[in-house]
Amino acid sequence: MNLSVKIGRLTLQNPVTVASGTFGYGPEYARLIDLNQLGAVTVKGIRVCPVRGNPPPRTFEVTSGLLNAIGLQGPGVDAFIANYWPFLRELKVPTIVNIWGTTVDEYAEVTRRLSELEGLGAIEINVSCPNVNGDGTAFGTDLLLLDEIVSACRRATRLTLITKLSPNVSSIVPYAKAAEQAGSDALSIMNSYPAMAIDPETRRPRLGNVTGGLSGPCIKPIAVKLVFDAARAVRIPIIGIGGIQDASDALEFIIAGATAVAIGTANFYEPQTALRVVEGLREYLKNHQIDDINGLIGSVRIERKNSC
Amino acid sequence: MNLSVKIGRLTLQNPVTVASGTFGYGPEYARLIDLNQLGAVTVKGIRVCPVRGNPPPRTFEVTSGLLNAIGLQGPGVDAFIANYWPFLRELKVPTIVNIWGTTVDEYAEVTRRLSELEGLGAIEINVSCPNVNGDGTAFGTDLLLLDEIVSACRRATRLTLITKLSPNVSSIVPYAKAAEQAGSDALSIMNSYPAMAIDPETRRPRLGNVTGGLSGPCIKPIAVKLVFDAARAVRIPIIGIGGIQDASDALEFIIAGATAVAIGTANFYEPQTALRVVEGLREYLKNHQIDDINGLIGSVRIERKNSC
Amino acid sequence: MVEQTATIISNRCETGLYFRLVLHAPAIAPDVQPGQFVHIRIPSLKDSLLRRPFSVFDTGQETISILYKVVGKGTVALARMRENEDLSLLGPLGHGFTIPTADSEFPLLVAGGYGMAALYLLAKQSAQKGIVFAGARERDDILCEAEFRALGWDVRLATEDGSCGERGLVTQPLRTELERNAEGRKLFACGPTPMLEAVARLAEEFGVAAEVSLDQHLCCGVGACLTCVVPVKTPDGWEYQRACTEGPVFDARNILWEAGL
Amino acid sequence: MVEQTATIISNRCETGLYFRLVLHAPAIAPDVQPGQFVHIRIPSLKDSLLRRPFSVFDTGQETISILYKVVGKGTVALARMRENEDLSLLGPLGHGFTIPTADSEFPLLVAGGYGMAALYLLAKQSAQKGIVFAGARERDDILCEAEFRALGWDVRLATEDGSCGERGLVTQPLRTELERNAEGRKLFACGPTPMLEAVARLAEEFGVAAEVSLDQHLCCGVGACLTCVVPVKTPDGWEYQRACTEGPVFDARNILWEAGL
Ligand SMILES: Cc1cc2nc3c(=O)[nH]c(=O)nc-3n(C[C@H](O)[C@H](O)[C@H](O)COP(=O)(O)OP(=O)(O)OC[C@H]3O[C@@H](n4cnc5c(N)ncnc54)[C@H](O)[C@@H]3O)c2cc1C
Ligand SMILES: Cc1cc2nc3c(=O)[nH]c(=O)nc-3n(C[C@H](O)[C@H](O)[C@H](O)COP(=O)(O)OP(=O)(O)OC[C@H]3O[C@@H](n4cnc5c(N)ncnc54)[C@H](O)[C@@H]3O)c2cc1C
Ligand SMILES: Cc1cc2nc3c(=O)[nH]c(=O)nc-3n(C[C@H](O)[C@H](O)[C@H](O)COP(=O)(O)O)c2cc1C
Ligand SMILES: Cc1cc2nc3c(=O)[nH]c(=O)nc-3n(C[C@H](O)[C@H](O)[C@H](O)COP(=O)(O)O)c2cc1C
Ligand code: FES
Ligand code: FES
Repeated sequence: MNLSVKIGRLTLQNPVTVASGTFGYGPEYARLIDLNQLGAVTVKGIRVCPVRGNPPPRTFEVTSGLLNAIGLQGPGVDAFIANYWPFLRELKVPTIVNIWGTTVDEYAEVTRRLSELEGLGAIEINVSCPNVNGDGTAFGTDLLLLDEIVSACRRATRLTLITKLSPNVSSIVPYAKAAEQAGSDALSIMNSYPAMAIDPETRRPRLGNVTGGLSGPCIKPIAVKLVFDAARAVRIPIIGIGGIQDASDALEFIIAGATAVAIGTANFYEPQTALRVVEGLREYLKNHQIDDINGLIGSVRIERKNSC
Repeated sequence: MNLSVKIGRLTLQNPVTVASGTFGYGPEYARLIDLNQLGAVTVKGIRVCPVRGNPPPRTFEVTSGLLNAIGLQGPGVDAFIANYWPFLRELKVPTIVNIWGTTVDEYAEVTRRLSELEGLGAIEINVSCPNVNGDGTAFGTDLLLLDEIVSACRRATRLTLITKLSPNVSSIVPYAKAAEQAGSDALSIMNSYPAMAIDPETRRPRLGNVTGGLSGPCIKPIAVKLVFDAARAVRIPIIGIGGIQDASDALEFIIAGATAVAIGTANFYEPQTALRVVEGLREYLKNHQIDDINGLIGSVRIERKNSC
Repeated sequence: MVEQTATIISNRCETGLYFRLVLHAPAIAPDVQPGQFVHIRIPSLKDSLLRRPFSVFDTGQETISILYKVVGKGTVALARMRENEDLSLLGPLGHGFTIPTADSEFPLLVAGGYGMAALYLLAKQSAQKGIVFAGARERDDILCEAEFRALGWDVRLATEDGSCGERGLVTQPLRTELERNAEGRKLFACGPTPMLEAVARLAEEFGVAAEVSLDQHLCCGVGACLTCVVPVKTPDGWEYQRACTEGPVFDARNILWEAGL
Repeated sequence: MVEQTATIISNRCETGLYFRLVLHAPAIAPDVQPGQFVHIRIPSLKDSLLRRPFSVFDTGQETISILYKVVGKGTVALARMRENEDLSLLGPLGHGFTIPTADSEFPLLVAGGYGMAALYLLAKQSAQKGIVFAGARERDDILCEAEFRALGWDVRLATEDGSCGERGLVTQPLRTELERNAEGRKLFACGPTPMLEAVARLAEEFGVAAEVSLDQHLCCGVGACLTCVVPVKTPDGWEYQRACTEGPVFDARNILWEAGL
């Protein structure tokens, strides 16, 4: 039975990674789960410089989901390399580093710096963070900026490049195509969705940053549709992300067209989720007598009934 | 204590109506709740001609939400007037009729026909239905089409016009402004969000129409943010819609900037929801010694901490 | 049709995966017609929002009972509930069966799975004691056979594994009976859709009337959402009608089976 | 730090809204340091996803106990759980208190609300028997006073309504004590943030060290999400540190209280 998949030039032993920002930089969960059984470890977004992040409260629990506005707190690329890369380099599975910036040059710069690391798995470009700017829009909702950023990163590295798209667009298709054309080797879909909650008693927003990103099981049906739409528009592989809690959720994404999946919010409440998903996928393949998970990708059966 | 609010020229005795498509045409719930205690009754989308709708399955239960692709089944405007208007006309509370079409002319035509009804409360233009077209996009995600449709309806009626916006845009602000400028008296925010679910066992989509709209508590934080964004961009009142289950949910919308709210999916599982929300609002005003609900609208307290 | 908070009087395993739930529901019980259902909110579900529909198996003066099979998260949660806990019910809902009178056709009931539960009240209120054909996978899935016999009905069983009654599908003994004598008889069926379709075909073949109760997925249960539609023939073609309102019981001849359910 | 499925040994109401939960958690119990916490998944919550953090009140060889107050949906659900039911725990988590040795400063413990629970293990393991100042709204909110006395500690109470001990805030008797004698003493505090800030100010005023356990809202509890941050002074300004990892116990002098918590 084959569970391994390819994302650009990267081979994953199984199609399950973790979503950036929900797994720290690797060591945080290392005592709770065996990282070497993941498809890859994806770390929190890194910028060229250290970032302090948003004032608390930074997360708020909503119905079947989580609102967050961390503000991309992080050590910056130098401290990342000094403090975390020695740990990540020793893993048997590849590391995917999520990156961001506030200008195109910053994106290119952090990409260049990371490309120097021998053995790094891939770079995931976060163009879709809804938290940094006041109104929540981002690079990822502007086709020209998206093209610029991906092209700049492409020029800066030969590593596998993954573009993590924003869900906050009328149709994901042009964005998926733009990233592909600009040289991205793969897509990650989706980031958290712009959202908000208010405390009626105090009339204050529940987050220090006023608005934030919605993640967790509540967004899964939105994410599955975006993956389905994008998969029919591009040839590059897609990492499906959004509310995955178990193998059945992961299978929805894979059948919709995802080559791999990432576990996000679920890590926070069930750290074993990613490994349980790997186990569940294995069982599903066995029960359905499927030899290779690649045969499942995008295999959704569409038979439009013509009853109208 | 005053609970009444104004939507265009329409006065509602309280700010709670029901969301189109979740309450039939009025009689369906009349034996379960006293319609005359609502702010208004909003009925399912009406087109010029009868519509058969999508092949089943048409709804599917997802985590804290509902997927639907009804396909706007309906009797058409003539049968609506013949079969339901006599019932609705006798209510003590206004009726809001939700309308749609497949061309600008159809929108104008159904508006004209409804304008002939004496005593009709308002017309709500559904530009955001994600189900009718194959890929789920709709009039509501194109600024020019939105302007054309609202303008055409405006020319066709002197009744209060409400434009129900699509959530499926990068920023709601230009759409809210376009509807306002084209003569809409109010906005409804939001419609269901394009989404999808797949059965991993059969690999078939869970809906006959493949994709559908996501509604229910899972989308509430998305809807609150859209209302918050729109309320700061336009002067016309907003009807907040999305996952409301209780007075606390309704208050989030009102404090974010909604003048009224509509109960949707919750009707299906708790038909008393709308009346309980009215009761809960009354209690909140009492407990907080607020005389007039209008004082709450948009009263969210934003104090950006400057800790970064 | 009312909404009622009903208290659980008992909730016990009957056979295999089937449970019998008895509820104190005085506002609903007196109005139930055979074939109607109640729509139940199971509070512990939380992130599963919708109510679940169950046929009313039997009624007392202030009580109703249902027979349900544990098949998914809602019925699993329901099976965990205990005496004195409350459930919210909407009911009675839907359009039920036509109750046989002394001079109407002789009733042949056809049940698959929980269908027995949906047909019991009909047998009880029928002016004629007819025959009930009950089919199931195996012996454990045959419900309330004794109760039908106690009413004085003739019960004919069929199981797919032959563990009880005739081996095979329930439509076999039904066909045998119709071949023997079809005239002046009428079918009333409840069970899986393929079974109902087979019953409809038999009815056509033998020229008898048939009422079938369709097991569609519901949402609101009261006719508002248009989830539960069934393609029904009309003078100029066909239209979608609501299983929760125009149904769940339809005249089998009117269903456009080929449109797919 | 491990994940462990722990079985409930008992879960009983202690006083007012406080419950005592005893769990069989052999993989966690031996490693707990005073001030550390466990992160508990309450299965019946379903549409509320996050774990809830609770200080470890006491440990046995294979057991841990916590004292919790019923304040919201999670603790309401927890209070409904019974013996032999299972909970998933992550723990022990966080950076706890420095345990007083025979020759370290004399410990003064300051507790508000559930703070008593967070400080008990510290009192138990301390090489010196010190004084514990416990504050609460009313008598019912004073926890485990007897247990501290049984350890041989001096317990001083303050309630806002005067129903027990001194009337007023717990910082009053603490100030009195520090005015009497501050030298060679150290504060250890757990309770609401305003209380901790007041304790930090007293520590500064009297020139004593203070360790405070901060009650921040958590998400992951293991340092991955950066939810629980606290502004901590650094040589060149300040930075956000994680209450779940660098804390919940911090040196009061290092907190940048004015940045807001
Ligand atoms: C009119 C009517 C009468 C019924 N009467 C009975 C009865 O007397 N006894 C009995 O055991 N069952 C009956 N059913 C079927 C029963 O409603 C389902 O078994 C039940 O809803 C399953 O819920 P679940 O949460 O356990 O399953 P899940 O599969 O977890 O449910 C998920 C969703 O699918 C729906 N669903 C699942 N299976 C069915 C089904 N077979 N029919 C309709 N909806 C389904 C659920 O309502 C829910 O919305 C009846 C169905 C209808 C439409
Ligand atoms: C390190 C630490 C140790 C704690 N130890 C104890 C203890 O020993 N005994 C005890 O009674 N309580 C303790 N608390 C507080 C306890 O975690 C909350 O009372 C509990 O999470 C409330 O959950 P709920 O679902 O009942 O409340 P809800 O208000 O419904 O919870 C909603 C969300 O807010 C969070 N939350 C609510 N109140 C608090 C709070 N005061 N602190 C942190 N998060 C909160 C919840 O975790 C949840 O994510 C501790 C908190 C922390 C951070
Ligand atoms: C607390 C938190 C922090 C996140 N940080 C990042 C980040 O740094 N970079 C990024 O691309 N996505 C970030 N995300 C988005 C997730 O990677 C993921 O796309 C999203 O949460 C949806 O997946 P889920 O529903 O499984 O959580 C973050 C999400 C959460 C909840
Ligand atoms: C079954 C169903 C049918 C709907 N039909 C319509 C419709 O005809 N016209 C319309 O504008 N919105 C329609 N909607 C959208 C709702 O009016 C509402 O905007 C949406 O469901 C979000 O609110 P909720 O989360 O409270 O349900 C429908 C929603 C559902 C669930
Ligand atoms: S279930 Fe809503 S119309 Fe039938
Ligand atoms: S709670 Fe996640 S880092 Fe502290």
